[in-house]
Amino acid sequence: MSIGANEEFRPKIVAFCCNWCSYAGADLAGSSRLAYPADVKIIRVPCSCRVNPMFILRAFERGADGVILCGCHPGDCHYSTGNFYARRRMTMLFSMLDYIGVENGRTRVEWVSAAEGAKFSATMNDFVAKVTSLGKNVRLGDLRCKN
Amino acid sequence: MQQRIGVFVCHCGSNIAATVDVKKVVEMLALEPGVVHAEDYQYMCSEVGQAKIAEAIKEKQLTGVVVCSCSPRMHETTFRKCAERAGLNPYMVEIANIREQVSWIHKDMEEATQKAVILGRAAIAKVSLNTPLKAGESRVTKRALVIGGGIAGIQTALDIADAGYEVDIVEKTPSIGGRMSQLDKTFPTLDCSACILTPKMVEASANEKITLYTYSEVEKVSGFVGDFTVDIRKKARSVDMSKCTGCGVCQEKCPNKKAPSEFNRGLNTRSAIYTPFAQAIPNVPVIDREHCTKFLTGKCGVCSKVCQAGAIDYEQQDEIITEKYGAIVVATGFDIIKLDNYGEYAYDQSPDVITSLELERIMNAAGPTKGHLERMSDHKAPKNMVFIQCVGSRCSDGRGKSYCSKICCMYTAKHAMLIRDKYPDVNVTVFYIDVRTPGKNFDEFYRRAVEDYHVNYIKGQVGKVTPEADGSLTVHGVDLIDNKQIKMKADMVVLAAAIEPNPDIRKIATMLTASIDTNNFLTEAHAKLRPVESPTAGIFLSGVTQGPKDIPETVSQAGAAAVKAIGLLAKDKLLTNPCTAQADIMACNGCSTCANVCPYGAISYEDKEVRGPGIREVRRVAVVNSALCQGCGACTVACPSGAMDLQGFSNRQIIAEVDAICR
Amino acid sequence: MTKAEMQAEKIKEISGTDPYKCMKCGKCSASCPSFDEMDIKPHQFVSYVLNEDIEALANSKSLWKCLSCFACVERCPRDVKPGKIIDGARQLVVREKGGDYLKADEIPELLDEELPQQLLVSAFRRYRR
Amino acid sequence: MKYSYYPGCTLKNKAKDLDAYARASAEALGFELEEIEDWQCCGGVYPLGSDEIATKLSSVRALNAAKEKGQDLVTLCSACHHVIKRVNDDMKNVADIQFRANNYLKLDEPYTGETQVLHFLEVLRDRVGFDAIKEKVVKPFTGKKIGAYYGCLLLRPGKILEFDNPENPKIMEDFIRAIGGEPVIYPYRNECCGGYISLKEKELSKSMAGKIMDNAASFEADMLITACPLCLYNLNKSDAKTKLPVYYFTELLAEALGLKEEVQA
Repeated sequence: MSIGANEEFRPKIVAFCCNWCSYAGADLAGSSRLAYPADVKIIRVPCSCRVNPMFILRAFERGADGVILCGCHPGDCHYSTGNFYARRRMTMLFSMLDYIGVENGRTRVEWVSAAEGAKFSATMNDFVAKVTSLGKNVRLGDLRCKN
Repeated sequence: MQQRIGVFVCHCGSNIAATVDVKKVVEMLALEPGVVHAEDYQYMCSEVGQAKIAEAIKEKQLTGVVVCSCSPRMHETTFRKCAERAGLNPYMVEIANIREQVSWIHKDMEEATQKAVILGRAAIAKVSLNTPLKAGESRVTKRALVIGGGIAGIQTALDIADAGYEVDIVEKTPSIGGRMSQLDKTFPTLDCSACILTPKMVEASANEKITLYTYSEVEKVSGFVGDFTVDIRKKARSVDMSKCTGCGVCQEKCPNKKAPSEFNRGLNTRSAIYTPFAQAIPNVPVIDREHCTKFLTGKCGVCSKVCQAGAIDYEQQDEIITEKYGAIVVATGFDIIKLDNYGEYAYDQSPDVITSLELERIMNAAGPTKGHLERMSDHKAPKNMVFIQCVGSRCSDGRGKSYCSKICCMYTAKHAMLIRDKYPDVNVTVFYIDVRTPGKNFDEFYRRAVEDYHVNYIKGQVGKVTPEADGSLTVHGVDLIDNKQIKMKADMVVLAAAIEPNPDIRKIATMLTASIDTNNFLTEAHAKLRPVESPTAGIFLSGVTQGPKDIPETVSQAGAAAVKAIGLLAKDKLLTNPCTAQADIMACNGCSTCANVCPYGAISYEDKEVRGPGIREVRRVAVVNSALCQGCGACTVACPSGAMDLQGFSNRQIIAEVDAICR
Repeated sequence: MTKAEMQAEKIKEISGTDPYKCMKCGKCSASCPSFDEMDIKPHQFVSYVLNEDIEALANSKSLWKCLSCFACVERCPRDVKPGKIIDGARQLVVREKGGDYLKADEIPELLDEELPQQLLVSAFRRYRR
Repeated sequence: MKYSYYPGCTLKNKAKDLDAYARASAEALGFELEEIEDWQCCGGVYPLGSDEIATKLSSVRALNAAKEKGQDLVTLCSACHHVIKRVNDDMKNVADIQFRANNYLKLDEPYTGETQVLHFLEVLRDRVGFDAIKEKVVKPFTGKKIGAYYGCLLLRPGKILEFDNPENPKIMEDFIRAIGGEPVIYPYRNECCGGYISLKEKELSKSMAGKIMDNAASFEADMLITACPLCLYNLNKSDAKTKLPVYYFTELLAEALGLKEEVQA
């Protein structure tokens, strides 16, 4: 698939949000009417540590242009330590992804608490802008999906 | 088995329908594989809406339900219960959040509708892979812990005890009583604070259901709702509580009286062995080891010599008490901010610039000046007093707090009125930005200060306070209504410093895994509908720990928190979250990686017979104790062989959601 | 966009401040050492920009009485920084042709023996394009 | 220890002594001020307009010169310090200014705020240490009541200048103690002297400086010290009821260190 010259590029973005902080932060962004682009689609997980690197690879493979993982602030994890695991795992994964050509700008970990609706919205706006500037992700596409 | 899925799209009045083409969503989702029923309705959560879901489950023999509506944090339970009543396993329901994540943040109808469809597809993909789950049960320890012994904690404990449950109060300082014990009078009725608080303190101490741990701190919390285990550190008092008679001779005779009095906000000093105030409960002193000569130099021991009861114990050690609780109430209260960032008000440069809390102590008969209004520099009576409002409140510049501290307008009116009443020759001026008086009889109270007591209210913030060579202060302010700059002489300046949550709350919130906001106030489970509960089950919020509030509000919230805790303690069993981890013993090789990351110690290993194609052996494999597992999923990612999976958020389900979104 | 609207936008842009953040507490005016010399007071700058009454602001004496001492900037609890707003208005004026507040030929009579170079340089920067 | 040094226009003319005393004191205290070659005037006031680039370039050149030498940049005049420190902050934190300034200057390596800008007083406090100065004092100002006059430019905006507590500073008081004097703390020490307004509004700045001097006098100061030639000028022109002598702080430093005659000669 190619993007026509006149067609505006809209990225596909998957956001994994932990149930306790970030998903609640997204809800607060919603009830406070703090807009962010519709390109972001949220998947609810119990904790940021539930996110298997495999899920992120899968998303890129299926055509996602950016993946963001949001969890509780360090020290505030509902399960005490989950976000620390997530942080370490993602540091490794993102550097591997960068190595194979999925730029660091397409991946992000962000801590958003349940009270930070404004931060959630600002983060998503910023992330979408960043991914949009990077354009379509072509590195990890599943060849079997191509025509 | 092929799933038979029903899709229900809610209009939420116009909340969703105004931005999302609901009919189109129904039409599109009906085409998804496995969907056998799709409809929309005005309010899915209403009785009629729920009846529609129940009817469809029965008529179409649905095996899964997707509701496209508001956030699952709002109505997931509602729809699950509805499904259960209709005979469907409640965990076969998934929610697509098309309100908070779609209609409320997007404006373009086409775009919003498209996103709603995609979120619906993801929910359908997930529900197709759901399996029926059954909640387990856990026991409830019928005892509550209250952290903090101020008016909030005392009231909560009294109410819980009144319902017949055991309750422990953990208080960091040597006495219960909190901030309220430092206040002189209370608004808007001008009751003496001690007169209404002391009886409650005595009641708490006398109540046989209540155990007080003063001079103690919560050190460690483990477990979960209904079954918390808490370590409490009882700091060494150096006084044997069982022997002390509270006679007070030790305090009188203590030769070291140079320690700043915390209770009097450092305006005077106290002895090294002390009770914070005369009505302290328990009436047992504490040796402040940082100021005690015996501890500093080894020489002294006067208190031990004069104590007839033989209660002084210099060798006493901290003690750790471990106790089990079903519910925990946080009532850690507040302090006022440090004023280091507000050098323009000269708080550090003149002893006659004081905070409102210091003024409370000065006005109090048991305070450093025995209740005489006087300047701290020369002990002269002031003629002109200036009050400055919003010092550090409503500041979004990073120097102070962005919120309104809520109580300052009223206590300043109280101070102004009391001063004008007792010292009619003192001129009182209040510089304010807004006077905020929502509350019963509050505005009337403020107006009395102006109309009956002739307090001079000037609209405009003060820029600077300058201490003059003659010992007076000059207040550089502005009158915005007269559009004039004002330079006013004052003998005393009182700052309404912003309040902030007790700084210990960060540590406590982390131990409790309770969410906290950027201002260090604890977050409610729902800002409007569940204001006294933390999102973490079994944790309740009482008083200023949740947000600024005055005494009546604190007391009512304390009661509400108590009722919520009682509701929990009254249950014999709790249903546990069935979304727990499970090991596939075919894939597990017993490597122990999962147990290492589990924060709950829920994973153990057993030798089990494993039978499969070509396999028949006894092997060490992981076993999850579903009563302990809280379903975080850390183990599922750590497992190198992919044996661990989380029910309700399985690998296949999340991948199906990813696929649906990226389709 | 009308001229006033454009100018108001320009002031916001040059000053880099957001007048909507103002809560009208007056701390700027309480802090301003030039308050009595000003016809439009520091706490009013915000309203003039929001009401797009730029003409009045540009003709105000206040433009030339502000000392850029940053007392209002330092103390503003809302990060509105009235001192930057008034400088934005001043820039708007001096950048227009003929907007110089200090003419070259009036300088000699302003000088004296001790006057530091720094003073001339600073005044040039603030008063002229 | 060598520092890059930015004297500024006034220190080459009307305030030569501010500069000369500083250099001599620096040498005695074991550090050297290496004047940046071909420095250009900082402009005297920080260009507040966020869209101004050209007026910031001279500061960037000085900052970059220090960077190339791998030295911290020391300033003495309050105005130069204020301008250069704030431009450095822009170059570090404001992407747009960073981009446009570098675009214009076409340096070998883009400048992004690497240089540390220190006021001479900060060097005395943080690098030399006031205790070390105290040891080298041979002619202490014993019994002298000295008022520090800070003015605006060194202190504000506090978040960027990070010089001292902008509302209740103490660095100059500590300096006064180091040279054996008795600091007089008076509340107007961070009020504005009138600044550049004294060119066209002489009466206004006279009265503002007058209030400052009278305030210091009411606290029984014998003299005032300052770091800024313009403050010194305005204070000397003030309409104060009690005229106090005003000195550059470096003059007192040199005198305390026993270097004054040497410098004057």
